Amino acid sequence: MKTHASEMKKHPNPWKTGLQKFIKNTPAVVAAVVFILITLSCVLAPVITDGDYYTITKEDERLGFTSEHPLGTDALGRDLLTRLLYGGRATLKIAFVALICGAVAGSVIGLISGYFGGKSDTLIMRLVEALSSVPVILLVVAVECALGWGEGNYMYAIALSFIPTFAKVIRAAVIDIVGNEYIEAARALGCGHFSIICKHIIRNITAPFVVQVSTSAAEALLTCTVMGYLGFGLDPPLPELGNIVAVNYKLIRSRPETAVIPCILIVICAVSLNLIGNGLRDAFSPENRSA
Amino acid sequence: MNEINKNIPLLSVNDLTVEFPMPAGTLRAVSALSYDVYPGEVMGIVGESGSGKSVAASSVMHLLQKPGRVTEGSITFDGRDVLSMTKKELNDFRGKEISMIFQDPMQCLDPSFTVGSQLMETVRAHEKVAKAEARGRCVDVLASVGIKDPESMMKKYPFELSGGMRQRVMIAIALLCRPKLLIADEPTTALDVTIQEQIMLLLKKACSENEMAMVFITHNFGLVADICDRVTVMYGGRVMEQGSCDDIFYSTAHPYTCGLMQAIPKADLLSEERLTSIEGTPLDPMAPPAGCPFAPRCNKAMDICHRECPELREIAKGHRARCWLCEDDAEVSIHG
Amino acid sequence: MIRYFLKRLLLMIPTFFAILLIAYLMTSNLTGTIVDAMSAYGEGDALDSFYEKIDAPDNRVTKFVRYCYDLVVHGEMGKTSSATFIKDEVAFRLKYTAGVAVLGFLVSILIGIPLGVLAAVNHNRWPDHTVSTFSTFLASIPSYCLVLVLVFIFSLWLGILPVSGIDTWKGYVMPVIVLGVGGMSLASRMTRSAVLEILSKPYLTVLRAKGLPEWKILYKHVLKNAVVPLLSVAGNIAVAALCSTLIVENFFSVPGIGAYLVNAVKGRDQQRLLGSVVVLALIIMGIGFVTDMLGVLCSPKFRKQIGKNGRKLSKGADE
Amino acid sequence: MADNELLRAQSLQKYFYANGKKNEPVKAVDNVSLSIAKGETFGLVGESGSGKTTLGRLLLRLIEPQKGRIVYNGTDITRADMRPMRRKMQIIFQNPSASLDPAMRVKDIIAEGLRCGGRRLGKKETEEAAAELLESVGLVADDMYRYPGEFSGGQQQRIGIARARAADPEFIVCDEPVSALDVSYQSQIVNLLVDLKKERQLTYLFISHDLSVVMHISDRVGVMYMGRLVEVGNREDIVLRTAHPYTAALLSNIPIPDPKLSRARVRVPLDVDSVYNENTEGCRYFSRCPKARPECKQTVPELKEISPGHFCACLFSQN
Repeated sequence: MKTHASEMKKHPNPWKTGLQKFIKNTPAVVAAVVFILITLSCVLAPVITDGDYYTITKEDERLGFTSEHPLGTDALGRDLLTRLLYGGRATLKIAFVALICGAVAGSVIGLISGYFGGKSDTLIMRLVEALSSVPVILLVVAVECALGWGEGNYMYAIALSFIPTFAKVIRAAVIDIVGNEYIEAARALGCGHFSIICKHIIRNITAPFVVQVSTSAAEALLTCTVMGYLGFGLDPPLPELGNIVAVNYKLIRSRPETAVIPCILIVICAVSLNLIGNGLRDAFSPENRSA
Repeated sequence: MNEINKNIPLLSVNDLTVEFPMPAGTLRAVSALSYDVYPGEVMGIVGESGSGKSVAASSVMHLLQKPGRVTEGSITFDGRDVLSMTKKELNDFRGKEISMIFQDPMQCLDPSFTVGSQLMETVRAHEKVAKAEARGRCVDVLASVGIKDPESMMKKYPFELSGGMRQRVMIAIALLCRPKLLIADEPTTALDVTIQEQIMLLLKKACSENEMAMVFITHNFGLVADICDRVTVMYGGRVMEQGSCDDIFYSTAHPYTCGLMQAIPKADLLSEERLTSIEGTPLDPMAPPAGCPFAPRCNKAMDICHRECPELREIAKGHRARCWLCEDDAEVSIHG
Repeated sequence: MIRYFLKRLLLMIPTFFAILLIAYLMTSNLTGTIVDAMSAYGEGDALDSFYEKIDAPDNRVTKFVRYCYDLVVHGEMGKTSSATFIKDEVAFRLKYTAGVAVLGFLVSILIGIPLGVLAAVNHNRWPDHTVSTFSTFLASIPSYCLVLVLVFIFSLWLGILPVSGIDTWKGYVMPVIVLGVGGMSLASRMTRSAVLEILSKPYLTVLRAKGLPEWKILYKHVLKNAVVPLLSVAGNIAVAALCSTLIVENFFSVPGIGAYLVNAVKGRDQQRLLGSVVVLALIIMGIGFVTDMLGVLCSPKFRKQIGKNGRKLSKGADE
Repeated sequence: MADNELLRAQSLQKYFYANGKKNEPVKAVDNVSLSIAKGETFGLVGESGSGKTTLGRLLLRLIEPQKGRIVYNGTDITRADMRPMRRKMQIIFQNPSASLDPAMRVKDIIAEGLRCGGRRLGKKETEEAAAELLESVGLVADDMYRYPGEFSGGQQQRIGIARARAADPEFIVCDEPVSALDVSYQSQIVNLLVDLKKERQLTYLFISHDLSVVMHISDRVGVMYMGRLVEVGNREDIVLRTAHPYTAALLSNIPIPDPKLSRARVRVPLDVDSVYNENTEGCRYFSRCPKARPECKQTVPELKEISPGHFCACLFSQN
């Protein structure tokens, strides 16, 4: 028998074929490159800038793009570029932690109610419907009151808001898988519930899970920035994409570019995340193909 | 077998080629297919899945799914060229001259409309008749397909009917405008044996009463023996053998047809322990073999079979086969 | 049929009180913070008596029960510190929120659904691509960026619309546009996938085989079958419109429930917060109930099976 | 109890209750008793909805029976823990592509079967065993590195058989293994099953709606109608001395691939589309039976032995 590894390479697993399809989708690849650039620049913020986003320059030097402040200064005279990078870092961190927590929690709930079905399924689904009918802002308000103010408590609220979406998607995927006969075959081979879930079900729901994470990423980012804008986010000196725009809103008449630049950055992030999401959905679950 | 009253064929398809341009290459579902159907005659098209039999039929009605398209060949029905019909002509043509019934009755009726309204819209799409008269005709056609209480059936919704009942309604819809040709694409595959028999009886009665020709597509040789006058056996998108029912069953010329016949288990306790099966795996439609498509699986394959694809030659009156074995001397029997 | 509707209504009651209880528990320590906020003004017994009256830990549960009792029996939501009835405040503000939300909902439905149908019908052709990229782009614009752009163009540059405040009809234009844009992209995407799913059904080939013209198949059969999925799309869009109204109100200082909610939180006022939670929960559940009932009425399968024995039906094999 | 009897089921019953107990259940398997001897192929025939698949799942305890006992090789396994028994009883499925996990390589699928057979093997031995198993079902050893998606229907069914064989069972339930395949691959799989039975002294429960396949492959045949066994007997009895009118109707309706014979055949008239009311007392075939008499409606016909080894559940059996 030929060597084990050479055989394995000849038949790539579904993930590789999926990735090959993703590579061919140019808009998605461009979006991925742009998004990775932005994330890298945020992560490397201390290297790019000297990291002082709080020193306030005098009134007269706040005009235009100077060498000292490449993107100019914001309403209170602080350097916009540093604030943007640090703000981006904070928002991206909060958005993705919230998304991943919500995704995992929602998927576990969806998995349990999809696999076991019966009474627990109807009970869980009733709770999920109740949770999905509560507006995000109410969740944020409730969590803020319960856990106290500031330092990103709204992250948990946004995570809560993602639980219903993921619960429904994963539950539908699990019900579809359990309907197949290879689950019955596994039971006939003596596998218990736990090993069936680990071996068969988790492998087969990773594709819908990844697709849903990518499609909800843009929504997570936007919700974080909106909450920041409304003042539920980090306390003022700490920069966040949301409250940068809020602070600069006052200058809309005289120097509109201070508010427009952060907005452009946010829109670029969101568009690229959406395009990546569409690309992954076309690559991994071809049946609900977008344009 | 009802005799063929007119010698000009009602439907004649000659060397039809249908291709599906796919991202991975063009898939040639049907190549150089030709068959004729005479008025009042039942032409059976037999083949396994992937042999192109459904494409052969749906292309007659211009119902090819996307991205399929006819690249060569012509289809003439009653003297008119079907492929060059405009949209308007096609709409009048379908359902009036030719109608079609499909395989899965559970999916074939619109769940949001009553049976009655689906029948009425067919009549009113083709003939300008008053509502009352159209309704009367619908009730009559429902009765003619063996539905006991047509009046109450008109008000029912598809989800209230069993598989067999839905197929009867499908046949009623097809027979409503008294078409000259009915295309039946595996009508009984999704039904039980007992209901299948009822539907076959119904189709035979419909053909003989309305002097209607039929193209009957199936993979079950028993049904072919039961209802067909002439048979076309297809494999890999090509016609392997074509002839009258007796030619195909009693003087089989092509190894594939012969192999299929022997592979069918019979319930009469006569067949021995092991069926003589055709070895090998299905051919890849994207990369058909050079020579005869059946060569890789044929136990009588000679080296010429792998190199070159034989022509469909006439080996007896009305009996044609595509095999090198029948090339040199037509009489050599394949049963050997 | 009526039994099924009543059963659905009864099912909503426990969910409503569950939401109320969670909101109450989450915000119960809020009053403590009110006391801190007020402690700056008064000292000594005034403070203790106030704290005693408002929220001693033991009578928190009894307070909640009394609150529910008042709510259900008299429809009272208690008084604020400034002795104005919360009920009237909430009702007054509801008018504005409802106005903006309904207009935003209509805009997104009336533009989103036709676009979705257009994209689904000519699948993989230019209308499909443009609508999809257009809706992807719209979905990625956060509401406040849109506000920025609109205010910049309409108020500052053209000067035809007021920056904020909705005394005249002009004040409504911008919030509705912001709501409409968000809802439109969601509606077109959901409609597109719903209609695509119907277009893939085999009975459409049967209809073509019957000789029906393409336009008839589309407008008669596809749309009739699309009614039920589109109703659920409309339900989702309505809830989404309401939620985003709460946010958009703060940008344009529309005196609606959303602004009321944010002020209640900033002012640490639990009574106002609970009042708005009650109203929002009722509206959202109402929307869910209505869309569900319309869905049942519109699809013959539900209607027939529900009519006969009034119990929840199982998913038919040939949906 | 006969000496070489491998499996006996006594008055098995399984009712499916749609939404709650109060309304009429679907009687999938209603008081069925049968016994299968070692090394025998027991054919189970019936139309769709006759409960034959449910019976197959009940014997393997993939579904729990409500009443009745299952005795395997002398030990009562109705309530016993099935883990040790899983090795002895395996199942092959109808839909080849749905019976293999698309995300696992064939090697891991077969390894799962080996593990169930209690053979704790290292990586190297598993591959050798998998290669040997694949060759035994007519596939190439290198196929173990491929994914199920890359195989044709017939090949996927062979992998399913290899997996079942990996557990080295004594008894295999074949649930319509060839119904989804074309004729030429059907005969390949039937031949493979017959060879395996001879080579490993296996016992089969062969379930199918296709009477000709069942008659070809099985030694004894049971005919099921609406959850009840109406006739059991060895092959010759069923074909030559048919007792139950339903079996006669089934036999007469099989299409014969020979024009002269099939057109000259006399068909047993069968009122097919009469309304099935399942919960009629007495014989369930009453509404469709050409020879139905009033008495059939009162008493439920028991499975009586009309000749050695030939049982029939009809008050007026033919011979």
